[in-house]
Amino acid sequence: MKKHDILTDTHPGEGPAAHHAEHIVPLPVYFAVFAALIVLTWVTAFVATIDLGRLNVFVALSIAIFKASLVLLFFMHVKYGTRLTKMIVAAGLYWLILLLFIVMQDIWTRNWMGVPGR
Amino acid sequence: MASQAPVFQVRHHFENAEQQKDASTVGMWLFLVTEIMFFGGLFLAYFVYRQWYPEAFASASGKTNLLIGAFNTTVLICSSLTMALAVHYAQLGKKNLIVLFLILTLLLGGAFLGVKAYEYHDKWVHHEVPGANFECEGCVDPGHTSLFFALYFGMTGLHATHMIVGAVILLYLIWQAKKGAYTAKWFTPVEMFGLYWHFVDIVWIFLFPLLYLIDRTKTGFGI
Amino acid sequence: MTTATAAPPQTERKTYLNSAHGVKSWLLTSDHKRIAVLYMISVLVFFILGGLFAVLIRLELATPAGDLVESNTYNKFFTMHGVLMVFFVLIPAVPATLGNFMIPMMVGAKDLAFPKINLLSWYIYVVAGLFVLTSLMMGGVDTGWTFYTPFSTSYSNGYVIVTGLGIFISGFSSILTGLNFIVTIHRMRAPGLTWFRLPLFVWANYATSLVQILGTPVVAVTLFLVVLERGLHIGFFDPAYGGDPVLFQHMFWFYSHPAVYIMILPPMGAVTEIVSTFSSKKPFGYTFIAFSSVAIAVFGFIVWGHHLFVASQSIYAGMVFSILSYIVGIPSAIKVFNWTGTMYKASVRLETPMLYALGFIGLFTVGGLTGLFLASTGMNVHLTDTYFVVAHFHYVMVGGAIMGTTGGMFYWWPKMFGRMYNQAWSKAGAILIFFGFNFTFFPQFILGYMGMPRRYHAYPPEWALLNSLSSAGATVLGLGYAIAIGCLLVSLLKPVTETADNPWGATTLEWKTQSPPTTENFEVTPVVTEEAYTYSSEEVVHVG
Amino acid sequence: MGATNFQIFPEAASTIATSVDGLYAYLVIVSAFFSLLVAFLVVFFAVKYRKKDDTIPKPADEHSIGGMILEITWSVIPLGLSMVMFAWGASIYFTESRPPADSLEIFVTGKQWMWKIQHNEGAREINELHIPVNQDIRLTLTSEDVIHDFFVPAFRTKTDVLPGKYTTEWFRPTKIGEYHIFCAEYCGTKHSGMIGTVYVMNQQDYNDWLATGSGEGSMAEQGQALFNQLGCGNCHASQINKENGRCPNLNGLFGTTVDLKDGSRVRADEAYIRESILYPQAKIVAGFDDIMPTFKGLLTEDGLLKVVEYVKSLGPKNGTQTSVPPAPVMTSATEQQAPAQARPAARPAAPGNR
Repeated sequence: MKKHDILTDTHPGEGPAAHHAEHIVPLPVYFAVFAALIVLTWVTAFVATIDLGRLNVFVALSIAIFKASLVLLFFMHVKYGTRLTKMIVAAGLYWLILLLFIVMQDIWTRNWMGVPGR
Repeated sequence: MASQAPVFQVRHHFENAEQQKDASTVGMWLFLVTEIMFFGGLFLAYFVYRQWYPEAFASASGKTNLLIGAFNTTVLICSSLTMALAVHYAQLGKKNLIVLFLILTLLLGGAFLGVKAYEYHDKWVHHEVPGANFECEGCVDPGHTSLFFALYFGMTGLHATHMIVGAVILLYLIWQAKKGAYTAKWFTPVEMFGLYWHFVDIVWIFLFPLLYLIDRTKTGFGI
Repeated sequence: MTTATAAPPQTERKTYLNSAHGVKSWLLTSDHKRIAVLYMISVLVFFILGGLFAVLIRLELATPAGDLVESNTYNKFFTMHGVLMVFFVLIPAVPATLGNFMIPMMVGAKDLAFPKINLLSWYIYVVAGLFVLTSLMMGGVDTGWTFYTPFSTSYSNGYVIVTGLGIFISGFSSILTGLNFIVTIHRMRAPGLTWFRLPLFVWANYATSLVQILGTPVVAVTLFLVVLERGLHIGFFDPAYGGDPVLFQHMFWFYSHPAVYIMILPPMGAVTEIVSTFSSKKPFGYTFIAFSSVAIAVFGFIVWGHHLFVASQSIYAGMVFSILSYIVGIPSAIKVFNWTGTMYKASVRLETPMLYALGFIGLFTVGGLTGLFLASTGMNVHLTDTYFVVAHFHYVMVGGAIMGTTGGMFYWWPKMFGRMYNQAWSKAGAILIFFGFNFTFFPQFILGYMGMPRRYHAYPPEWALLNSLSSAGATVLGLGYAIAIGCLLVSLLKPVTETADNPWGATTLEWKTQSPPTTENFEVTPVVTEEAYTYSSEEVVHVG
Repeated sequence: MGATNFQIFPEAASTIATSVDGLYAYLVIVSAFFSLLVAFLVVFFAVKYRKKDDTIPKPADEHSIGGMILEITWSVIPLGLSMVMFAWGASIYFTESRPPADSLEIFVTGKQWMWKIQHNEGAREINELHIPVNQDIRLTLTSEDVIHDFFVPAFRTKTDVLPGKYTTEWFRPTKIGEYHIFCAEYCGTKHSGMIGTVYVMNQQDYNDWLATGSGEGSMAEQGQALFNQLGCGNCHASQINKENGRCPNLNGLFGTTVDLKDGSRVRADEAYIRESILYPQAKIVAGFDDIMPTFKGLLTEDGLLKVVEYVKSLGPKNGTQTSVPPAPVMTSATEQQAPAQARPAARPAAPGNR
């Protein structure tokens, strides 16, 4: 197996070369994240039983987004990942929002002309 | 030249172990992006119909059991922790702990699926499965509640399918880990599977509020 | 350009073709080149099958009355034609065959990042194809390739579930190919091969892969919902439960419009290579062509609603989608002008691949410009669902994508198999295809503006002349394809070392090794020090 | 329409057709110019710069000022030309989506594989549409099964006909004659047989034709008959007023804005009436209970149209059969902002129409 030693050249334009030694997340971080996730789960469940009007949806989704971010950043190591990893995650979320938002802008504006089907 | 670990060799088309691992990570993340879009279609349908039929969705959501839902969410988060720990000990190359935490992950995943099966059974008994015998007793705007349950089963079903696939892969990983296949030098499968498992967890983190928590002010915790 | 050199000629050179023998060595291979060949064979089979349905369609439409087959049968013909050509021919046509073969070589790698996944993707493709063929054997499906609900879920009398599952499965093959390409292009480039030294074919396939991994899952889940709705009577899109058929159309076209770019971008990449090589000149506006590929992929995702202008989406949404559709037209225009600009003051050789490439430029231009008609909301209301649309997308898909694919095949054929085809015959084939194509599809623009709707089994007699002209043109077109395919296949009978390693004097990395390549592609990983297109006079070899 | 009558351009028989043809001419000229330009350049370069010797052409410097100017030129000119296409097309599209206020209303129901057409005055026909020349015609369309599309090439307009909702199409015929109707959205086995003929007649002929109608009375009258037959009048009868009635008063309802129980508001249009008949619990009027049973399955799409037409005839101008002028941007979708501010706890209103 041939090998050359200028691996950095293999990934030009990728920023710092992928020489990252495995980043080991300290155990307390995992447990802190875990505790936060559990607490938030029950918080969101209890909040849902209180009538906050429109805020209910907002709170539920905010907590969900926060929890998901915790998992993403710490359990899935995105925080310690390469720039490419972060870009891929961002692209995935961006396209999801694209799909949801562009369809919803049709849904929200249906019937604007005051004529059925328009 | 890559390290000559007994069970691990860099595949012929890679320059070295680092490039190989890097490729796996990028590939796995790309796969997860496709998974996001895969679930995205269902989320889209959910948002459209909830926008149109808020009353039907609220009252149909009241038919789910909040206590069970929150409990199951907790179970899944626990399994995510054990998975993270399995990866952690893989990084440290501690074979027995890898095996232990993978088994714990499998058990917790199994528990989640068991609870889910119970919930499905409950829905079946109450004729809350869309189809010919569907009825939503005491629901507001019952004509549109079928959509909620169609999405409920579609989304949780797809999620559960991912869990089942995950469980099968876990069995394989446990078997391999017992043989000592994963070392501090090479544990890519464990790490990649970890990403998958956490992703499935994230999906549930969104499914829980969307399906169980639409309007609990009237129904509260009890059902 | 690189340090890699071709192996010295021997009587029996070691190549990927003779490195191992037997069926098993092919079916269990993880060599991207062999997998590309497997894909080539299977895509060709589906192309011939899909073409057969096209022949039947044109035969039926040669006369106004629906007298050849029953309407139900006709509906199955155009459905099978669409399903096979879209999902089993056009989508994998270039990425899975030429892309699979060339991308690793162009980036100086020994293989794709995940060779086994590459093989898996071929098996998934075959299984998906078997599903569709099964539905064909059982009696076919009559929904059209678009599977619009509620027709597909409640009213169709065809085998929607089997076909839908087939397409669902084929999606994963496409996703895995795209995933493999992106990882390979990001992580496997040879030392010194910066992004802007990459051949433009690589850029085009990279952009395609983005569409594949981001769009395909959505159509997969959409078709899965259709299957569930049909099989289990769970209403997802059914108006009887308050569902929205237009939501299905949104979800379907979220993939299926960008899918058009999956089909056209890689042939565009191939055409860029061909035009550059046969002009012996660096493509004019390299960076513009490169970024236009990515721009098409990205903007292509936000224009799908132009399929829904009369489908009762909101007027506001219609206008947004219309203006976005015009924006995505600009990068395509940039490409056309840059190809033309490349030929300016060049040294043009009109070899067979170049004929295809020039044909591509002409036909794609017409296809693209007629797209402007359809992006205009007021115009679209009249033209949508008519033969104008049929003509438009055949200009893009057949005149564009298939023309570019065939050109690519003729261009890389000596690379892949080390054989040169008959020049006179292959040129005759190219010319026949060009003229046959125009005879077939140009009349359909006129028919469309006259109002002839798509998917009609019978039509009013005043359209008979244009339709029979179209059917006659299809005969010429079919003959052209037969000659082209025949040329390539016949060349395989020749001895393997018949041609030079680099008969065209091309400069990109894949031509720097022997033709056909060895299993490892490169003896030594090349170190790249130059841009992809640096022509020097000694490399040009004349073709006999 | 003789069998040998070979045409390459369709007849233009409506006001919209003329404007669409104008846009078409522009598009054809622009496309022809660029197609020929590219074709000419490709052929010209291929001939002029045909390889003569082994010299290698100098690569163009794309980063030079000239190269950059070229790239910008051939991006900006097409962009400018296409923005004209967008604006021109959008203005036609906008016109097509707003039927004039005093249009003649006709109701179309698509069904595999025929068009059922009902005139306000009661005349009914299948696969034929008789209309007077030089009058705005407004079609309200729905489907009993799959998606169809009502397409009249001579009028250059079409619209999808969907199950479960109403869509609208309008045109003003300008030429007396017979024109094709096609179903343009694939709808199954006999899709190509789902065709018909529009007869554009002068006003007198049209009146004569109407007089030979079904004799069952006007749409609204037939709707009233259904209304009574189904027992709707027991509760919704107009003499019972809101205070002591259990059901909302329908008099003068159509076109007004209704306050719903959940605090949101909705415009009483065709879609709302339709939904309230089929899914009575989806939108409960403020001050009432959800006691109304569903009439899903009890009414055909034709019948539903008649009942809707009857409710329409009750208001807002009581007793007269006029169509409601398309109110400028008065929709449930926009209105949900206003009550939401007043009542923060309110749920967003579902759009009245899907």
